[in-house]
Formats: sequence, structure tokens, C-alpha cells
Amino acid sequence: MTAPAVPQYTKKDFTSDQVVRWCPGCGDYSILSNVQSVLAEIGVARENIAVISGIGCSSRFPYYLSTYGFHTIHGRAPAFATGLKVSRPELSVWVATGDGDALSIGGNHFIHLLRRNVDLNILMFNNRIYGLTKGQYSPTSEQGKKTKSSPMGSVDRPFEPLSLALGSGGTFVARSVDVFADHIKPVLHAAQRHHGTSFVEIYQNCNIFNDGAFEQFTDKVAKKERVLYLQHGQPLVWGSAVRRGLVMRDMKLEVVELGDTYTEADCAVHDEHNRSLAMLLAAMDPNAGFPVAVGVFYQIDAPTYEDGVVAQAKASIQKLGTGDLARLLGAGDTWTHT
Amino acid sequence: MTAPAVPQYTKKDFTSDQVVRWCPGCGDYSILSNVQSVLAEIGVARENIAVISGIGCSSRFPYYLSTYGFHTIHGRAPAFATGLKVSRPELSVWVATGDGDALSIGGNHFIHLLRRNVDLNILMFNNRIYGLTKGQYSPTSEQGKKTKSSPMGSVDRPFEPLSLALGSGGTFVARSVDVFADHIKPVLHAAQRHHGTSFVEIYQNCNIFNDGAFEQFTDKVAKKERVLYLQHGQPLVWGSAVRRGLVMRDMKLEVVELGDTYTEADCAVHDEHNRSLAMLLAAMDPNAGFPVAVGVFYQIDAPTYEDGVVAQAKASIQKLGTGDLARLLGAGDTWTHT
Amino acid sequence: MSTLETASEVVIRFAGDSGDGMQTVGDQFTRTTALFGNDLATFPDYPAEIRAPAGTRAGVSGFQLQFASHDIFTPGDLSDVLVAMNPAALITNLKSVKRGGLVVVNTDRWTSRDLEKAGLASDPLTDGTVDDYHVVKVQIGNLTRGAVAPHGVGAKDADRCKNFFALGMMYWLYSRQMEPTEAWVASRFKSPYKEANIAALQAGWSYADTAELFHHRIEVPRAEDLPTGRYRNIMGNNAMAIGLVAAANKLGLPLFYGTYPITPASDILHHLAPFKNYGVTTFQAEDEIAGICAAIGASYGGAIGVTGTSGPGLALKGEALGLAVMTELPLVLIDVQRAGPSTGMPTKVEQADLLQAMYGRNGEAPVPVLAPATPSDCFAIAVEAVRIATTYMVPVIVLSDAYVANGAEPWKLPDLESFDLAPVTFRTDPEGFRAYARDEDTLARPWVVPGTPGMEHRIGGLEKENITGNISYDPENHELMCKLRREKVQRVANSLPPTTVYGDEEGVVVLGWGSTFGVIRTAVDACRADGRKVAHVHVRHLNPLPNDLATILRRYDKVLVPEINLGQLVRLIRAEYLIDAIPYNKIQGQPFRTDEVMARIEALFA
Amino acid sequence: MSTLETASEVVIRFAGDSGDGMQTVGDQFTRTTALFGNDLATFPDYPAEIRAPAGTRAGVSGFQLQFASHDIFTPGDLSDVLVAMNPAALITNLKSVKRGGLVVVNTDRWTSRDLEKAGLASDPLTDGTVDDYHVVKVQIGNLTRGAVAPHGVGAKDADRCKNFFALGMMYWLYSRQMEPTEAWVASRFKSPYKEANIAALQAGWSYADTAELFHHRIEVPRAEDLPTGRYRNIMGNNAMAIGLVAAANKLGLPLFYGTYPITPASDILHHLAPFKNYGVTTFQAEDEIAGICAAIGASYGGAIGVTGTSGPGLALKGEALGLAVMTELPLVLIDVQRAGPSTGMPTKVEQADLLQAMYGRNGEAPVPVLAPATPSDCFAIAVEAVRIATTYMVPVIVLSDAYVANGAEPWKLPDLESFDLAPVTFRTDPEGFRAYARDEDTLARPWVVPGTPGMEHRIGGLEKENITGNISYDPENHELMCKLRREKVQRVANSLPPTTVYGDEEGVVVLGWGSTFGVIRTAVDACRADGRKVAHVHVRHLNPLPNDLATILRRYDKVLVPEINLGQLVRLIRAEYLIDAIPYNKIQGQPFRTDEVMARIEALFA
Ligand SMILES: Cc1ncc(C[n+]2csc(CCOP(=O)(O)OP(=O)(O)O)c2C)c(N)n1
Ligand SMILES: Cc1ncc(C[n+]2csc(CCOP(=O)(O)OP(=O)(O)O)c2C)c(N)n1
Ligand code: SF4
Ligand code: SF4
Ligand SMILES: [Mg+2]
Ligand SMILES: [Mg+2]
Repeated sequence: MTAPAVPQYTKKDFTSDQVVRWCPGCGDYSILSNVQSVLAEIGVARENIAVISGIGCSSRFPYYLSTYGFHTIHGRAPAFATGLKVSRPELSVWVATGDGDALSIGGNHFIHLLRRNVDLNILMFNNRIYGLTKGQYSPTSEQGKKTKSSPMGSVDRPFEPLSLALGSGGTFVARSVDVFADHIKPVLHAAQRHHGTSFVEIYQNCNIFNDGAFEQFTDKVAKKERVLYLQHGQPLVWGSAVRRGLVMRDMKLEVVELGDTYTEADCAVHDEHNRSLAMLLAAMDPNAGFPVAVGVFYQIDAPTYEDGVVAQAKASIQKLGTGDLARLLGAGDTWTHT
Repeated sequence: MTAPAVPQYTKKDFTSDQVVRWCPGCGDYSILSNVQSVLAEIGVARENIAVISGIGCSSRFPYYLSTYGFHTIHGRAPAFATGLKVSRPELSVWVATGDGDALSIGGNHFIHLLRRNVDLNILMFNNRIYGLTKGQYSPTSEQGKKTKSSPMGSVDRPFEPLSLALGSGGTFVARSVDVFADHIKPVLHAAQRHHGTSFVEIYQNCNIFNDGAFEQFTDKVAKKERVLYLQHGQPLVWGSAVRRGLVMRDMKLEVVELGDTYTEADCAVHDEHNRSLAMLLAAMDPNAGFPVAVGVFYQIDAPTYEDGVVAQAKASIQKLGTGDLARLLGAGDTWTHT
Repeated sequence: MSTLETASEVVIRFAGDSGDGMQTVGDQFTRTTALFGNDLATFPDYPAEIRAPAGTRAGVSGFQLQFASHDIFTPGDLSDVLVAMNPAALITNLKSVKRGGLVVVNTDRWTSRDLEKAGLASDPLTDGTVDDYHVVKVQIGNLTRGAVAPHGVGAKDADRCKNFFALGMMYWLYSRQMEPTEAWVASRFKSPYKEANIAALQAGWSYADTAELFHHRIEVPRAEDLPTGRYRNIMGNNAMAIGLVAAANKLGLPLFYGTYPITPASDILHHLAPFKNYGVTTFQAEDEIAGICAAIGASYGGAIGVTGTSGPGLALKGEALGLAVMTELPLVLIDVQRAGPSTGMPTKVEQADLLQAMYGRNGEAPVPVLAPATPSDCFAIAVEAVRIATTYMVPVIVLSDAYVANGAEPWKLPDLESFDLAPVTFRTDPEGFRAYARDEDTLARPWVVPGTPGMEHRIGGLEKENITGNISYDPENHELMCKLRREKVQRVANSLPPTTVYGDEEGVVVLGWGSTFGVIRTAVDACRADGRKVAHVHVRHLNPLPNDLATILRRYDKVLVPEINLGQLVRLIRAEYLIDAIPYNKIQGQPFRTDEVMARIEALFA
Repeated sequence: MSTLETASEVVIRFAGDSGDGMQTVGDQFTRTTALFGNDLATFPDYPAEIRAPAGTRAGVSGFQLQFASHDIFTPGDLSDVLVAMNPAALITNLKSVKRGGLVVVNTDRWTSRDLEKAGLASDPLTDGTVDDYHVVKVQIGNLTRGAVAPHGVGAKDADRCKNFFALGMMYWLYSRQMEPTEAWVASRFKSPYKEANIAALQAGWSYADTAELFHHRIEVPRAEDLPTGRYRNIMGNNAMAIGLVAAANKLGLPLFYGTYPITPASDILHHLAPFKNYGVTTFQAEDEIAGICAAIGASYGGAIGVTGTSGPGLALKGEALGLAVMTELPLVLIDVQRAGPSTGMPTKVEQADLLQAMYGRNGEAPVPVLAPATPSDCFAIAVEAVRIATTYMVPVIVLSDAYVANGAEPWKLPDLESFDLAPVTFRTDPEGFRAYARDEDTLARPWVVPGTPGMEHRIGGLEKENITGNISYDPENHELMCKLRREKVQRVANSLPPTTVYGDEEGVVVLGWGSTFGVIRTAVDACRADGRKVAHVHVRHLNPLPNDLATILRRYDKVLVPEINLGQLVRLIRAEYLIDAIPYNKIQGQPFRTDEVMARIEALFA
């Protein structure tokens, strides 16, 4: 069977007719635009793409794409997507979700999806706030965050979403930022190429309820000085005015300035296949002088859930033959009454 | 205020009048016996201990202790325990749960409890099976496990419970084994001493539905040759007939035989405060020659959730005075109609 | 010069983009009017999106307010005046303006692009659409910019002040005072926005005054028929929060509120969160299930556990609620109903969770169900819910809704003594203690909290043996317990005051519950004024229903049950009493209008 | 020598420790009896614990079976013979034995320690407890050990064979053949356990034969009045699984079963899991919510999504079910009811989830609700559920229960052609496609699956505009959609056959649903035999109720509604038809007994 040729798409082919209903200035716009471009490039026919979301500003995503889309209920998108992908493995399935949707109410489905390694892509728009419900702190809000529901500051320690994903057995874990136009697309492509569950955290500015949450490293200057772009096999260095790097000491990362004492050669090298390194990178505290890392933190090959399911179905047919109704009904001991 | 003296208890003081209803030979018996001993030793008055459980064989635990006990619903024990502890911080709260209860249906509450770091102790009896519902595979069952619900073998990749706990932000993560009589008590004591959420995975044999799951390292010989007893500050070595150790190379652990080439001094040293090391230890595959580690994998100090809540309440009273009903009702603009 | 007229009631409506600050000016008008001493009722009506696309119909946010010199019960059906900040606001709100009513439009937002965004092919100001109305065109944006310019506020920020300009015009028109709003602005904004907003307000007033925009100025005297006392203006969610705190304080119990944000219930959390000095702990849980479970855990520990949510959240809480039923622990569950099913129309009103509240759990798991009638009644209902929960050791469901939760009305502060609650005593005497021993009157089991020496015991979700509380599979015991749990709820009815019958002793009785109270009362009054024999019975307790209800209803020829659903209370009434109660349903995400209810009542006399 | 007698029906009961293998021998007796050609019905009755403490009352596991030479509907009320493997089994089961009945006790387990474990102060064999029964004492353990010794099986394992010794005695007593069981043992066990079990069985038989334990041997001739055809013995959960597969196969759809294990529903999963070659995918989800959501995801993808659970799980699925209602996707949800509320008594029967099934979701979210009458009816109900789900594009709830799910009866294999289903067609033509366009007859919207070119569209839980499927907050549209969703469910009634009325045309009608079918039918037969005018109407469709039901019920003087709950169908009937239907409730985790229902019917004639 040869697959039918996939049309040459442009970004516009992935734009739906629905009026976009995010606040002007919301970071979701740029993510949408990037995803539309990427979908046009992945070589999958539009009808074979399904985007599943939960509830939240971010979860309105499917309405604005001209693919199949399912805006489900809060937190459960991974479960719907699993059911869809397992029964239709040939589809390209994407999950659009928010920090609240994925990590608060949806936390259980999220970790189980990663554990099972169903081949789909999770895009989690992390604005560190509940946008749609008008600004309560979320499980990724920094401790002490003052919101309507935490007037004296939140008491909860936040999740590190990437650490959680790694601890859950995630096989592809990456991060990008809404406004990093050149960065977000390659990360999404890598996610799409990965066979297994790809988790991409996308920092996203909610300019209404949590404006500037990522500003300390997204503004023009900071972007150059405080962001570490991860590249497999490349040393962990960053900065343009001042060049810095990460060296490994006692299984801990340390920031050093490059120059006479330290050079690139002293720096740790990024290894996408090393989960411990990924955990260290995910745990870096920008308030303690560490950079913010973006890119692919971790990626390994592992069998996918739906491949396992399909293989068992095939093996079963091979062994028992395609199910036959008469045999089904008449299984076990039967007798005839005359 | 001086606390009233706590009586000198013996194990018997923590035995309830309920007939124990586990199968003969179940690993839960030994856990129960150890917990009873430990509770007698921790210096907490019996009435100040509350044990909360979900549903499962393991979750029958509270009935057999003479403390306060609450056998709740499946998977939700962490949430009940959080509500109890936050409103009654002076109580010693314990959660008794199973691999299905904690990690399957209860996964979300589990990770959020660890993230919040409420000061309580989770004892998770991991028998890698659903006992109470008669033997389906669980989220910790090895891939390929044949059960009633997976006649051709399970397709799911299992969780590493300790990795999940670490990825969730857990501040105390440990493991012991039902039949390691000398080991389980010190681990429980350490868990109890830790201020914050203590997670203890206890391997437990379900002799009815998953007999021998841990036999490869619990039988008399294997116990000596295949188990690595973690000790903070001590080298990672084990074995009696053959002495082995773990060396660190490229952020990965390697098994070496001690002797001429390698000595204890070459081995990595256990550091309870290093999360990356803990992750590596948690991920060790016993089928690839690695030992099974038991003991405290990880432990750090971090503020607890209920301390934060209490502090805010105090600060609020300090600032605003103890709430006054008349002020509450008459807040904002009022006017008088005469 | 325009003349000054007196009106006994006025309905006014602001409408504009979500970002235009319509809710803010609505609130300010409400405050000022309340302080002045009118009776009033409000109805905010806003979209689910945070900021729907500017200029579109979907983005329109509205606020309606009725104020009067006498007792009123609703925010009014049709408005006397509409302020429309753009074409979309005009076109979506015009149908709620009285024929001949006043329509103030902001013509600064009247370009062809604006018309297009509103989906209009032609200009409604010229194509005959507004012929039946009295239209006043004002370049609100322009005028505001001019007014705030001296304060050094840029064009974009200047535009943000235009709602206050509009408010100023309305203050002039309805002879309101500007001071309360000026004070509020001064306390909320920093310079130069403080000055700019005040300037806009004053400019609106002056413009109305000098441009002689309106034929007459209207005065609505303060309401003299209100009971004397101290008042404040209050929204339903706020009243609910205060009621919970007041009840807990009266009982000397800490209050634990475990919840997960959801529209339109989140504001209860927002209102409770600052009350930490009142012994209130709010817990923003990871989901609705954790919210209720934590609340039950807190109740187990001796707090009064409360959880709040809206419809989809109630569905998620069913299993845990069953555990509270089984373990006979006190709990209050507040469901602020919204339009369903599923996500539905999250900001819109509906009363369609009644049967879910009654039956949305496995097994026979009855719980008391209450519903507030008005925004301020939320206070009393919260106190009543806590009373029932602690007296009978049961979980209680309160069915609020989006309309009552977001609506506001003047509230006469209750006498602190007026809502005294029977004190709660934790049992501490181990002598003869049995976990499921029962109070003779209420059938309540003792509340024993961990930490009490000598009374250690175990509870849980498996069936309990009566008295001892041991696990029991005994067949007769199970039946007994199912019946006891039902009877316990039933006995709540014995503690209720006689049902109030409003109106006539014969003819038609209109039976209502929840937020339809106001509109039904208004319609019944109107029908009676027309000479019809009509009565109004409003039930605040849906389960158990009042003991005297059947007898009352049977006195009437016809029983009409208006509900914002497809017929739920009416099913209970029919099943319970075999009375041929007539459903009257509207399920449009909107409250009933008085004329609709009147027409339906009238039809029964035909 | 004992004489051979003939009986037309016999009830037999095995009882012992959970570990004694009582369910196994019960199953074997059932199989043998079914193969022989008797009609039969079974009732396994076991504790929630895997292995409750040996020898205690809580640990007793029982299995009851009625077999007959004619059509029967229940496993019988009281048993003719009880095999009691220990004192606890005797004492807990004696009350279900007919006075004068046969009681075989295993005296090897009769030490004072055994009596103590059973909570007995004195020995029931000597203290008068069993005076009214015919007691036969056998040292089953000892005899078994002797019998299996030659096969080199140790004492502990030997003890595990004693259930087969007991079975052998019963086979002798009721003239059964041993071959089917011998073959089964041979296929299940490895040597030496195979030989040991067979030896035990034969030893039991021989012992009964030679020791002349029983006065007479009994023969129950095969049932000649059964319809001719091929039969198999089937349990409800198994029939349900097969029905789902058959329906999906007939429609040419893959079947996706998303579920989380829970007693007593887990066996459906266990039965479906091996059917991978039939296009069945089973998904053991992380919880009940994921189970239903994955099933909806699969339906969205073009499979028939099914989810199964028991009461507490149904509570958890409510929110997602509402989404299926809103998105109008086909789904089958099976609830195998158990005794609640909360965890309740998990292995016991109850019918108390009916109102939860009807109303356990936010908003107006009606779904069709069905219930099987007998174990084999689960097959037909599963097919019917799939038919309705795919024809009307709706989620359907099936209410099975612990009794029907674990009970067994002979099942005449249906003709493969007899359950033809209207084929399902996915819409693939983009021309004029609208996501919420409706079929004129069924009001179903088109089923369009991802992967279909040119028809990409978006669905979700927000209110939909009719026809287009766009998000809509339009008030009239919401009302229209609420009514359409209700009407769609209502129209299912038009596709139902006329309701069967069994019995008399006047007098009392007994209205039942679900697993009470058999006992009601038996009781009605008995009352009619006594000369009473009684009819039996059984509804398999609870929502919508059959169109002709009201007319039928109104023909009778009295309508009695027996239910294993506190009155649920009866509430629906009363609300719907204003008929003064009389509830008759038993809620003990046990099925009704025939004499109970008879007595209640008789009382209506008093
Ligand atoms: C069952 C349920 N609970 C709660 C809500 C209310 N709710 C909608 S979105 C949301 C949080 C959204 O946060 P996030 O996922 O971070 O999305 P964002 O709006 O920030 O993009 C909540 C609490 C709901 N719709 N359903
Ligand atoms: C809501 C709900 N879903 C499912 C169940 C059924 N159930 C009870 S215990 C259990 C799993 C128990 O596994 P685990 O936690 O590992 O405990 P174990 O019995 O192995 O100790 C399940 C699925 C339930 N009681 N409630
Ligand atoms: S509220 Fe925040 S996240 Fe939501 S649309 Fe507006 S800016 Fe974006
Ligand atoms: S089933 Fe397994 S876990 Fe449960 S009591 Fe028996 S041996 Fe223990
Ligand atoms: Mg967010
Ligand atoms: Mg387990």
C-alpha cells in the first residue's frame, strides 16, 4: 500500500474559520502561528491530524486549526487522546493543554500517558496561572505568588514540569518559549519525529493575569544572556556579552564564567539520552544564577503503547484466526436440546 | 505549654481488636507488625495518631491499628490526609496505600501531596498487582505481565515509584521490604522523623496473585548478594560472597567487582541530598546486574505546607486581629435606613 | 433646561466590550445607589472568554441594574436606558430595552470596521433598527480623551477611562452622587490614572448637564418601605462566604474550604481566602475530588469542612460525597449551578443540577439539599447548611446558581444574635462510647475527633453496623442503615418553620425554588393586581421538602412550577405527592422575565 | 440400598472457607448439570476479602444452584441440601436450608478451635441447632487425604482437593456424570494435582455409594420443555462481553473497552481481553475517568467505545458522560451495580444506581438506560445498547448487577441472523456536511471520523449550535438543543417492540426491572396458581420507558414495584404517569425470595 501523496501545505491551510478568542497580546497567538507552520511541514495529510485539548484558554487551541479537533473536559485530554490513538494508530495526534489542565486536575492522566509512551505530542502552554478562570495560582506558580485565591502568597511548592515528566518515565521532554520564534519550530518538529509520547513545555505569557512571568529571560537582552539553548553533543554554554558555562561537580551543575580559568572544554556536554543530566537541567533555578534551558532535554527510544497493542492483536489473529462469530457464541461446552 | 507525658507503649498497645483479614502468608502481616512496633516507639500518644487509607488489601491497614483510622475511597487517601493534617497539624498522620491505590487511580493526589510537602508519612505497599480485585496487573507490574486482564502480557511500561516521587518534588524517598525485619523499622523511623512528606515504598509479597515477585533478592542468599543497603556517606557497595560496588561514569552507574581493579574507594558514596544520584539508584534494573537498593534514597529539608498555612493565619491575626463577626458582616460600605 | 422627574423604579443597562469596564461601572452605580438608600437588584451578564475579540458580539459584556423607591425582587426585565459602547453591544442588547427607551451610543466606535466586527451589514443607527428608541449619540471616546489629557495619560490609557465618562452621564441623568465613586477610584488607582478616571467621571456628568442630552433628569427617591437597620450591598457569592464564616465562628469551629476554581463558584474562594484571621483555611486543591476529600478530612479532624464548585465539579464529587454519607460526617457542598450539560455555557444561569444533587451518587445516599432565593439569602442558607450538617452529622448540598451568585442587592445586616446555632460538642467521654450510637432526636452519631484520648476508632466506606460502627455485611443491618440514613435526612424537616404562603388561599399556586424567587414574586404580585387569585410558595429546602408542603399545594386548583431546566422539582413533587404539578420551563441561560411568568400564570386561568 | 427418586427441581448449596474452592465445585456442578440438559440458575455469594481469616463467618463463601426438569427463573430460595465445610459455613448458611433438608458437614473441621473461630459458644451439631435437619457427618478432609495419598501429594495440597470429594458425593446423590469434571480437571491441573483431584472426586462418589450416607438418590430429568437448539451455560458478565463483541462484529466496528477493575464488573474485562482477534482492544486505564474518556476518544475515532464499572465508578464517570451527551457520540457504559452507598458491600447485589444513571450528571443530560433481566439476557442487552448508541448517536447506560453478573443459566445460542443490526455508515461526503445536521427519524448527527478528507471539524463540550455545530451562547439555541437531546432519547421508544404482559389482564400488576425478573415471574406464577389475578410486566428499557407502559399499568387496580433499593423505578413511574404505584423494597445485599414477593402480592388482595 502506498500512502496517498500529501499536498504541499502552507500555514494558511491549517488556519480554521473560527475567530480567535484570546486576549490581545496573549502568548498563545504566537504558539498557534508556529504550530500552524509546523503542521504544514510535517508531511501529514490534514485529515489525519487530530488535536485534543482539555479546558482553559490554551485548550481552545483546536478551534483555530483546520484539522480534526476535540475540545474535551478539564484535565482529561491525555485519556481521550490515548483512546483515539490506540484505536487509530495511523493518525497524528496532538494534545494542547495548559499548566492547570495538564498538571493540576489532569496530573494523573498526564503521568500515565508518559509512562505508557503512546505516540503523540503534548504541547503544554505554561503561563504559571489559571487564565480562563481569571487568575488563580497554578501548580507551576512560584511559591509566594499573590493571586485572588492566595492573597498572602501561595504556600504550595510548584512542580518542575519537566522533572515530573522525567520521573513519570517520559521518553521525550523538551521546552520552548512562546516568543522564541526560531526555536519553537525545531522543537516541535523534533517532538513530532519522536516515536512515543513527546512532552513540550512552552512558556507562555498571560498578559492579563501573569504578565511578564518570563520576561527576565525573554526580553531582547536577557534572551541572549540568560538562555541556554540545548544541543545534543554540544557543551552547555550560553551568553553573548558574558560567556558562561555549566560544569559538573559531584553530580551537581555549577555556573562558571568562561575565560582564563574555564573554557568550553571544561563544560559539561549535553547528552539527550542522560536522564540524570536532564533532571539537573530541569531543576536549575534562574534566581540562583542559572540560565533557563530550552530545547530537547531528554529523548530515548522505547516501544510505544499502541505498537504493543497492535502487535498483540496481530499475534492473536495469527494464532487463532480472525474472530468468528459462530465460534464466539458456541465457545466452551455446549449441548443440543432436541 | 508542656505536652502531657506519652505513655511507654509496647507493640501490643497498637493492636486493634479487629480480626486481620489478609490471606495467610501475605506480606502485609509483617509490615503491620513492624508498624505497630514503630508506633510504640515514636513517642506520640496513641490518640494523636491517625492512619488514612484508600481501598485495596493494603488499605485495610487502619483497621488493625488501635489508633484513629479512616478507610476512605480508592486513591484519595492523600487528599483526606492533607485536609486532616492542615487543620490539625499537631496530629501524626500516616497514609497506608497500595501500588494501585497510590499510583493508578490516586496518582494525581500522590504527586500533589509530594509537591506540597505536607508533613505526613506515606507507606505504599507495592506488590506489583491489584490484590483486592483479584489479580490484574498494576502500574508497577513489569511489562509483559500475564494476568486476567492481560492474557498476552501487559503492554504498559511500569512506573518507577521512587523516580515518580522524586520528579514530583518529594523531600523524603525511601524503600524497604516486607520481610527485611531489621531494615523496615529504621526506615520507618527515619520517615517519621522527617518533617515533610515521607514516601516509603515497601515491597510486599502477594502470595495469592503475584507470589515471589521479589524473591530474586529476598530469599536468604539473594538478600546478601543482591541487596544494596543505602547509608548516607557510605560507599555504594554490597554482597557478601562476592563484594561489588557502583562506580559513577558519565553520570551513569556501573557495577564493578571489588578486588584488585576496584576498591571501595573507587565507588560512589551515597549522598541522601543528591536527587540525581537518587534517580540513578531508583532506576537500577536488577535484570541488568544491578542490585536492589533499599534505605533512604533522598531527603532534604523544605518548608511544609501546613507550616506555611499556619504561619499565614498567625500573620493575618497579628495584622488584622482575631476575626470579629460584627466587622465581618459590616465590612465595606454600609448605610443605615431609619 | 431639562426637567426633573420622579420615578419609582428604573432599569439601566451598560454594555460594551469585555475590556470596556462595564462590570466596574455597573458595580459603581450599584454601590452609589445602595448607599443612597434605594432597593436594587443587579444582573451581570458576561462572556466565558477572558477577552473575546474586541468589537464582536461574542465579546459583549453587560450589566443590568434595577433600583427603586420600594421593595423590588429582580433586576428588571426590560431596561429604561441602555449605554452601548459599540455596535455589537447595541445590537445584542437592544432587545432588552423598553420600546421608546433611551439608548446612549458611543459613536466613536462606529466605523465600518466596527460594524463589520459586529457582523452588521448596515448601520443600525440609520437602517431603521433603532426607530422605536430614543437615541442619544455621544463621542464618548473623544470626549474622554479630551477630559483626561491634562493629566498626562496616553491615548491608550485614556481610552480605558471612557467607562467612567459613561457613568458620569448616568449619574447626572439619575441624580446620583459622585463622591462614593470618586473615593473608590482614589483608593484603587495610582496617579495619574486616579485623576484621569475622576476627570472622566466628572466630564461625563458635565457633558450631560451642559449639552442638554436628555429631555429630563430623573430622581428615584430612596426606598422608605425597607425595614430599618444597617445595610450593605452584597453579591451572592460574597454572602455565601460570609455566611459560612459567621456560622463556623458562632459554633467555635475552624472553617476549611477545599475547592478547585471553576466559574461561577471561584469567587467564594476569593472571598474566603482573606479571612484567615477568622479561623478560615482555604485549600486550592489539585482538582474537585481532592477539594471535597480534603474537606471531609478536615471535618473528620473537627473543622467544618466545606467544598464549593459548579455542575461539572459536582459530578466529580459524587463518589466522595457518598463516603461522607456513609461515615456520617458533617460537610457543606456548594454547587453554583451554570448552564450544562458538560461544559455548556459556563457563565450562564441554570437550575439543572437539582436531580444530580438528589441522586448523583451510587447506592441510596440521601443528603439534605438547600437553595438560596436571592443574593443576600446566600448568607442565611450558608448558616442553615452548617446548622443541618453539624446537628444531623450529614453532608449538605447547597444549590446556588450563576444568577444569584453574581447578582447583588441591599442586605440588612442580621442581628448577630438572630442566627444562633446550637453549639457543637465533640464527644470526649470514652465511657460507653460507640462510634455509631445515635442521638434520639436527630439520629446523629457522635463527632469524635482524632486527638481525643481513649476513643480511638476506625471509620470508612464499607457498610457499618449500627451503634458499634464495625464493618458489617449483615443483610438486616444494611437495610436498617439505609433507612436510618434516609430517616436522618427526613428528620431535618421537623426542624423547619412552617412554609410561608404568599398571596391567595385559593386559585393557582406558583411553586418555585432558588433564584427564580424574585421574578415569581413580581409576577405573582402583578397577576394579583390584575385580580387573579394566585399564591407563591418558595421552597428553600428541596430535600427534605417541608412537612406541610403537600397540604398547602393540595389547597389550590393548579400548581405551576417554573424552573430554569426541563422540569426537575416538578418531578419530585409529582413523585412524592402525586399532584399533577405543571412544569413551566425555560432553559436559555437567562433568568425568566416577569412578563413570561405572568403570561404563563394567566394562561392557567384561560 | 438407597432408593432412586425423581425430583422436578433441586436446590443445592456449597459453603466453606474462601480458600475451600466452593466456587469451583459450584461451577463444576453447574456445568455438568447444564450439559445434562437441566434448566438451572446459580447464585454465588462470596465475601469481599480475597481470603478472609480461615474458619470465620466473614470468610464463608457460598454457591447456590437450582436445577430442574422444567423452565426455572431463580437459583431458588431455600436449598434441599447444604454442604458445609466448617462450623462457620454451617451457621451462616443453615437459615437458607429447607426445614428437614439435608446438611452434609465436614466433621474434620469441628474442633473447639474451629467452633471458636466461627464465634460459636457451643457445638451446633449437638446443641439443638440442627434438630430440624437431616445431618450427615463426613470426615471429608481425612477421607480426601487417604484418597489422594497414592498420588504423592502432600498433606497441605491434599487438603486442597477436599472440595472435589464433596462434589463427588453430590454427583452421586444427584446422579450426575463425572466425566465433564474429570476432563476439566485434566485440562486445568498438572500432575500430580490432576490425578489427586480426580481421585478425590471419585472417592467422594464411591464413599457416598458404599457408606450409604443418603436414604435415597435423586434424579432430576432433563428439561424437555426448553426450546430446541444449541445451548451453553453462561454467566452474566460473560454474556455481556460476548454480546458486545457480537454487536461490534455485526456492525463491522472495532470494539474498544476502556475500564478500571472493580468488583463485580472486572470479569467483563477479563472476558474481553482475550478477544483480540475479534477486533477487541481492552484498555486497563489508570482510573474510571480515564476509562470512559479513552472509550469516548475511541468512539470519536470510529470504534464502538465501551466502558464498564460498578457504582462508585459510575459516580466518577458522570462528567465525561455529559461530554458524550454534548458531542453526541456513541458509547456504552455498563454499570454492574453493587450494594452502596460508598464502598458499601462490594460483592452484594443492589439496584440502587437507577436514579444515578438517570440524573448523575450536571445539566440536562438524558441518556438511554437499559437493564438485563437474567444472565443470558446480558447478551441481548449488550447488542441492544450498541444498536441504540450507534443508531441515535448517544451514550447508553446498561444497569447490570452483582446477581445477574455472577449468576449463570443455560443459554440457547442465538441465531446469528437473529440480531442483525442496521449497518453503521461513517459519513465521508464533504458536500453539504454539517457536524450537527440531524437524521429526520432518529435526530442522530453524522458520525465522521478523523482521517476523512475534507470534513475536518471541531467538537467539544461547549453548547453547540444545532446543524452547524459551532459554539453558541444563543439562548434559543440552547433551549432547542436541550430539547433535541431529550427528544433523541425519547425517540428510542419508537423503536421498541410492544411491552409483553405476562399473566392476567386485570387485578394486580407487578412491575419489575433488572435481575428481579426471575423471582417476580416465579412469585406471579405461584400467586396465579393460587387463583389470584396477577400480571408481570418487566421493563428492560428504563429510559425511555416503553410508549405503551402507562396504558398497560392503568388497566390494573394496583401496581406493585419490587426493587432492591429504597424505591427508584417507582419514583419514575409516579412522576411520569401519576400512577399510585406501590414500592416494595428490600435492600439487604440479597435477592428477593419468592415467598417474600408472593406474600407482598397476596397482601394487596387483603
Ligand atoms: C471539572 C472542571 N473543573 C474546573 C473547571 C474550571 N477551569 C477551566 S480552565 C481552568 C484552569 C485553566 O488553567 P490552565 O490549564 O493553566 O489554562 P490557561 O487558561 O492558563 O491557558 C479551570 C480551573 C472546569 N472547566 N472543569
Ligand atoms: C472508585 C473505585 N474504583 C475501583 C475500585 C476497585 N479496587 C479496589 S482496590 C483496587 C486496587 C487495589 O490495588 P492496590 O492498591 O495495589 O492494593 P492491594 O490490594 O494490591 O494491596 C481496585 C481497582 C474501587 N474500590 N473504587
Ligand atoms: S487570560 Fe491570559 S492566557 Fe487567557 S487568553 Fe487572556 S492573556 Fe491569554
Ligand atoms: S490478595 Fe495478596 S495482597 Fe491481598 S491479602 Fe491476599 S496475599 Fe495479601
Ligand atoms: Mg495556565
Ligand atoms: Mg497492589
